[in-house]
Amino acid sequence: TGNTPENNQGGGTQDGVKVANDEPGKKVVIGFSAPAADHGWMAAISNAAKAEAGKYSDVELRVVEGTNDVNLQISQVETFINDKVDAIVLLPFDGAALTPVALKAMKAGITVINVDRQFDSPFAARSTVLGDNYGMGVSAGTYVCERLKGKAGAVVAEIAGIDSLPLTQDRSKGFAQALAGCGLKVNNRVAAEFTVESGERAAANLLQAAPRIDAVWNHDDDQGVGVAAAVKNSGRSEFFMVGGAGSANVMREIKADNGPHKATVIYPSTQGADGVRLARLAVQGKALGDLVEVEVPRQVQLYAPVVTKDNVDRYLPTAFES
Amino acid sequence: MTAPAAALLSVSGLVKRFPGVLALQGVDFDVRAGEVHCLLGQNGAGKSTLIKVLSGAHRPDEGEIRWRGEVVSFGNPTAAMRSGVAAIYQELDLVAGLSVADNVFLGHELSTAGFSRRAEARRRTRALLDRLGHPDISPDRDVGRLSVAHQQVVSMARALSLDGQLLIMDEPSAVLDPDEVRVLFGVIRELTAQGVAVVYISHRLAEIREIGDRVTVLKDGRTVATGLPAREVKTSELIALMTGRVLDNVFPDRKPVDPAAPEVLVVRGLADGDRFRGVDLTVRAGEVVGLAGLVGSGRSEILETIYGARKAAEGTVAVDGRPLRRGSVGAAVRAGMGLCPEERKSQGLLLDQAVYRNITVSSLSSFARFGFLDDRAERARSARLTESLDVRPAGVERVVRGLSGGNQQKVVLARWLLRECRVLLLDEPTRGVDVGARSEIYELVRALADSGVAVVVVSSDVEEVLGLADRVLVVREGRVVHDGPADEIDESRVLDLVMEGHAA
Amino acid sequence: MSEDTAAVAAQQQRAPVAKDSGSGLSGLLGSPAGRNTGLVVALVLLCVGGVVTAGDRFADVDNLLTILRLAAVIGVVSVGMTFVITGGGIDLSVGAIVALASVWATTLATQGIANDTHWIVIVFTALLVGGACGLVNGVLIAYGRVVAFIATLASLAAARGLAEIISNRKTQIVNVPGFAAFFDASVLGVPVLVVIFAVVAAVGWVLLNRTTFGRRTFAVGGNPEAARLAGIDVRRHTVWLYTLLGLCCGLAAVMLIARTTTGSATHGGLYELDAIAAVVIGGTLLTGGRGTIAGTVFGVLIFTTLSNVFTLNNLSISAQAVAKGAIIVVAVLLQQRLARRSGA
Amino acid sequence: MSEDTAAVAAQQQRAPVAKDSGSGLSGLLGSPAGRNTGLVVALVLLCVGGVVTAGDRFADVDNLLTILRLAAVIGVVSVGMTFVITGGGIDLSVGAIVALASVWATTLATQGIANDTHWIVIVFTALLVGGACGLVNGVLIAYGRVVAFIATLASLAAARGLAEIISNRKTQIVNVPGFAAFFDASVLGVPVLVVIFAVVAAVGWVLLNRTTFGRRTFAVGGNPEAARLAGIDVRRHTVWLYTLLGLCCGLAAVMLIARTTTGSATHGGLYELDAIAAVVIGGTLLTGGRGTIAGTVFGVLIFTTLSNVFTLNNLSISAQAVAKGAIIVVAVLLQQRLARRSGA
Ligand SMILES: Nc1ncnc2c1ncn2[C@@H]1O[C@H](COP(=O)(O)OP(=O)(O)OP(=O)(O)O)[C@@H](O)[C@H]1O
Ligand SMILES: Nc1ncnc2c1ncn2[C@@H]1O[C@H](COP(=O)(O)OP(=O)(O)OP(=O)(O)O)[C@@H](O)[C@H]1O
Ligand SMILES: [Mg+2]
Ligand SMILES: [Mg+2]
Repeated sequence: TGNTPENNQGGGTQDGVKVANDEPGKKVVIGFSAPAADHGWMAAISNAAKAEAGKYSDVELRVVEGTNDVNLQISQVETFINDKVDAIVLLPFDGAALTPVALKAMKAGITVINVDRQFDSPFAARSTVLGDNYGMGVSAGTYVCERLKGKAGAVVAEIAGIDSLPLTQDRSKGFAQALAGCGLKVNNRVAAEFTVESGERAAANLLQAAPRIDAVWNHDDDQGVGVAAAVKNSGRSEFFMVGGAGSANVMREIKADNGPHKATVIYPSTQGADGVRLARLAVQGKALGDLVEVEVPRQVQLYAPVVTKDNVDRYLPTAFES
Repeated sequence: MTAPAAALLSVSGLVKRFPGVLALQGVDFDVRAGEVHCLLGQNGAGKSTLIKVLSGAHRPDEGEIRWRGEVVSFGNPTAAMRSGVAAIYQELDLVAGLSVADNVFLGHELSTAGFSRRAEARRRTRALLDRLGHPDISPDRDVGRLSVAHQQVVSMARALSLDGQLLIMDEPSAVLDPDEVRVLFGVIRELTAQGVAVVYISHRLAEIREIGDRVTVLKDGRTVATGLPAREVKTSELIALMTGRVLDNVFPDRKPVDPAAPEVLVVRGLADGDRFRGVDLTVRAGEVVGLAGLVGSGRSEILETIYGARKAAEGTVAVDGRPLRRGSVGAAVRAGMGLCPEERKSQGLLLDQAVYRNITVSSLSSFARFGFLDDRAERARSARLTESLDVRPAGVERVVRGLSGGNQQKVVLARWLLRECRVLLLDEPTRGVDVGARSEIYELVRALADSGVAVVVVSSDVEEVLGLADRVLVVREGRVVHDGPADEIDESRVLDLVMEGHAA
Repeated sequence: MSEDTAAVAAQQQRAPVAKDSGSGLSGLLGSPAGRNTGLVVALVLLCVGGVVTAGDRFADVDNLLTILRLAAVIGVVSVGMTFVITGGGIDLSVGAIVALASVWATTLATQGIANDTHWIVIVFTALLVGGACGLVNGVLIAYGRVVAFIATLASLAAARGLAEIISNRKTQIVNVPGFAAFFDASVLGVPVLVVIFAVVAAVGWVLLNRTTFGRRTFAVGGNPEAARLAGIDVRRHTVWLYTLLGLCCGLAAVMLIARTTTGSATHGGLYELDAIAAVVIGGTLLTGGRGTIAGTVFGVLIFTTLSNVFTLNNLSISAQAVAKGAIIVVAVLLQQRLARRSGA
Repeated sequence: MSEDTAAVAAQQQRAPVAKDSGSGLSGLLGSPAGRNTGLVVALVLLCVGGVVTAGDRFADVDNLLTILRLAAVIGVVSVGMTFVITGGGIDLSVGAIVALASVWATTLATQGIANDTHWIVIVFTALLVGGACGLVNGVLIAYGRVVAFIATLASLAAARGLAEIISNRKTQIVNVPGFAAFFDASVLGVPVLVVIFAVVAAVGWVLLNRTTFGRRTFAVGGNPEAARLAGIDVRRHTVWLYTLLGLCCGLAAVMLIARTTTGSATHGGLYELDAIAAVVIGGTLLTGGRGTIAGTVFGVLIFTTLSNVFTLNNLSISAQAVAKGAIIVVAVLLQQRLARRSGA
């Protein structure tokens, strides 16, 4: 897509290519399925997708109930296939598990756009939009290294998200590797469940486990609200926090610079919206603006930048409200 | 002591329908203050249903209830209690898990601003239990851990605590021993002297003669006679009214046991390490052995241990010479034993299942081929049995819960008849069973014995033990204190043995 | 039954008395005036709703097959759950067992053996793991005397944890030739998964209603003390019930592996609630002693049809949840009213 | 009770018989040789484990307060749940009710009113919403005769859906001055949340063991027919029980709002399982008729201490799950053996 699509409300009209792309074309029916919206980021994913679809008169978006049951999600995709939709934007609960049905959809001639959690077959999707989980960890780790520069024996803590998800492991891996680069390691690690409440619970325990901490990376700004509450409750302030995903309220906190949050690493909640756009373009046979290539690319990996006080203004407008 | 007072309660044209059953179809009778009015009737005649209607637990479909001359409708038990009607139900409706005192005052708790006055409740319970001759029951005990007899006492204490004008007792004596019945009668006399009316239900005619003033007989949900003088009316007449036939001999004739008959059940030195010890018992084929004793003497435990339902600490049980594995009901059943337990509802029956399923549950494999059941054969065999036992209402598809107590007992018996046991253990087999059915059961037991089955009967009814058994064992405090032929001992001797060391 | 007694019965989680007996073929199909009327009506109403709102998209054969395929996995678990609940127990660990079995059956090692021999190894592994878990549950409950709720809650935690450890929290992809091909096929147009579900339901029905095992299950659930005194080995039977359910979970794991080509520690999430809900809405007593396989199948179909209709209609996700709650209550009320009229 | 009867009893989800009556103060504290011995031992063992593995970090006052704070929210729900389960019911919707109450009490509108008047408005709103949900559950179950499991499963779906609609699936942050200040404070060094939990537990204990309401709850759960014959309005009592639990959920929502400074539709996830587990492990019979508040409090403490010890030891979540399963089983077995020895 264009540079930052969500900046230009109404589909964007700044440059020629985009205008051409935004011209209404053939009607596109897009099915959208994602895991249960049991946390803010995931809710933001479908909200953004819906909002995006609403901007195009030639897009009909069918959003089905979010679910964490792969069996049900498969059947939702099957329904889309039965309905002969033009494209399916699929954020699978488990990429590998949804691969067979995505293949089936592709075979049925439906354009599948894979979002966030990758299929294990290259033929299962026309195009893939990915966040960069590993990169997120690296960015966070690098930032922590920079800030703790030269501090020997610094204690780093990590509050992960749902531990059984591959994305959590990718994030942790990136974080650990980046820390290793500057001689640090994760001293204490707990996992929450992407919810405010679980964040609070995990953090309360963590703060007891580690009497002194220098830096905390919290994978998810949703649970971060709870983490912040626990921190406040403990009265501790010797450490700084790095967030994850990039919610608006954490960015506001970074901007105000009065809480533990000094930075957050973005994991775009607009992936679903990008998926919808890509699906539309792919079905209508259009190309991606700003690229010379005449087809939509196979894969788009979104960047995981670190948001600090210095650059927060740039990211705040696209941040999701958790 | 018939007090010719005006009717306290009068009932006319009472009708109560259950799905598929007309339980009451026109009941009329009246109760006067200060009298003991007895209700008689066969199992399933509708006595308990009548009680439940009177106490507000069931709503009548038709008919009129007058209380002190005014037409009333007790919509719920509370309304009846408020008017002064208290009932002891046949089903012992106590709450296991709650203490004795809590049960006594359930629904009319002693409280101040919602807070229980526990000390007071305990004190008053204590007094009530003492009055009923049971200082041994602690008000703090969990009711679920009391014996059935003691539970019955608690039920009575509960009814007394209501201070009613009319006290209804549905077979209170069924689980009591003679001593306790005497105490109960003392209490009843005390109450009637104060002008309280008592409706008394029992299948024991002797009791009715002793305590009753007037008698009403129910048959098939209808009053067939009312206001009969309890003392004068002839037994044969009562039985004829109830059953519609004449019954002259309750106990069947005994056939002398063949002394050479094989010893089918041999028990040696049985002890459970707690309630009884050193029990020796031999039952020959064709022999009926009766166990007499006070409630709580441990007879049920002995039976259950023989059956493997409790684990023996010492001793052996052998059937046909082969010793049984300890603590295994399965082994006992395979060896040909059967048990009709004391509490048929909680121990004997699958209450929400069909009659035939209750009957065939112990003989399933004989109806099965490769594990597949022949449903039709099950029903047919069960139907034949229920017919011969005269289970009413008929119909093997009926859910057991809806049967009257006596008929439920027959269903349990049918289970073991079907299985054709070698050894049959009967714990209080006629509790709550009417005279007619009782003599049928006696005949059945006799016939079984004559066909070579070894039978052990536990009963608190000494007359029954003596009338039915070939040999009588007397159990006292977990020990067998007497073992001899039934015709060499009489009722008073048994009672002496039973009570020895007891405040008789 | 009087008004009040009925209330008390409901309070005790006893649905109005329905006959267990004389079910015959009608029991399987739900006789028109029988105990399943309410369920059938609810299902029909749902389908009418589907046709009205989604027209041909709902009434399409492909869509119906989609519903059935969705129902198949949870359906197999629910049939097993019917036995356990009828027998007076409960099992919260089914989802976790499905996960563990799916993971164990798809480890590199298992797949290696399967590749060297035959894909059936995967099936056996899953069944073995499922059965073993069920056995452990059963033994804990029957011989260890741990309350079923707690024992299976513990298994739930342990099995999921174990699944995560074995899979190292990665999704394991199946690459065994033949396996996918077999399960993706159709028999006379009916997908194999659906055929498996149908077979399991039929076998379950026969087992529950036509065999000594089934009859003992009713007895054990209805009054365990009476069953014991009637000579049934209640404890051993209980172990069998849980083992049977474990096997069903193993089979469900195989089906899920086939459907997703993966084994994962996240498989089977919340299956316990779904299965128990389907069983109970089908008319099986949560307190044991009464159970119906046909009802369970209807229960499963109602839930899956519901989510299919929702999917077709593009309803807001939250509104769906509210609607689902309302529909469950209406279905149960309907079922009770009709059962009372016909049964009483 | 004989060995075998005990087994059957356990099979029927009856924990070993223990006296309910005459417990006195010892009932609250768990008399040394009483029914809570097993739980106390399990908790002590856990604490010993904590001290051995984490030393001062565990035995620290701050850490103990952390454990208690963590226990407080689910503890309040569990106390309410004890009543419902003792009364023969079950409630799966508690987590959803907590979510709905938390959301409703933190909408912009509610916060606006609270800002204009007093923060207590938030508390009242949450209690009102919780109580109303409980009332609906109770009426559905008692008068609508819907099986509790199904009725509350439906409420679960509906309440969560409603919470999502109201909150638009966003986390609602609380900005009412005074509210946070009040709940963050401490009384003599004890955090207010812990004080609330203690008060709720104490009031619950008195209510269950010292009042007519409590006696009737045992009766309604233990033998509803007997309760009815004794003149207790079983249906009305049932409604009260669920309403009480709803109020507890409302209070838990307030505590959660205070703790997280937010209201959210994701609050209270899986509280139903946690609360039921704590109640049952505490010794309350799932079939009703026997319940203990002290046991429930121990149950809650065991679970929270467990996860605290795990976290202090930096255990992986998967290993935690496996260990948790094992520990639950051991705790229950221990509890049973000890209860049998002292009680029987
Ligand atoms: N709840 C019920 N549902 C259906 N039928 C019932 C119910 N209660 C009683 N009946 C039927 O009503 C009739 C009268 O039963 P009831 O219990 O009143 O007899 P009874 O005279 O007390 O007998 P018993 O001497 O055996 O106690 C019986 O046919 C019984 O099957
Ligand atoms: N499990 C138990 N624990 C403690 N006391 C018990 C237990 N079971 C029975 N009892 C006591 O034993 C006595 C009654 O036992 P039980 O009824 O089995 O005796 P029984 O001789 O069979 O009498 P019955 O004639 O009533 O059958 C009561 O005092 C009761 O409190
Ligand atoms: Mg009767
Ligand atoms: Mg006895």
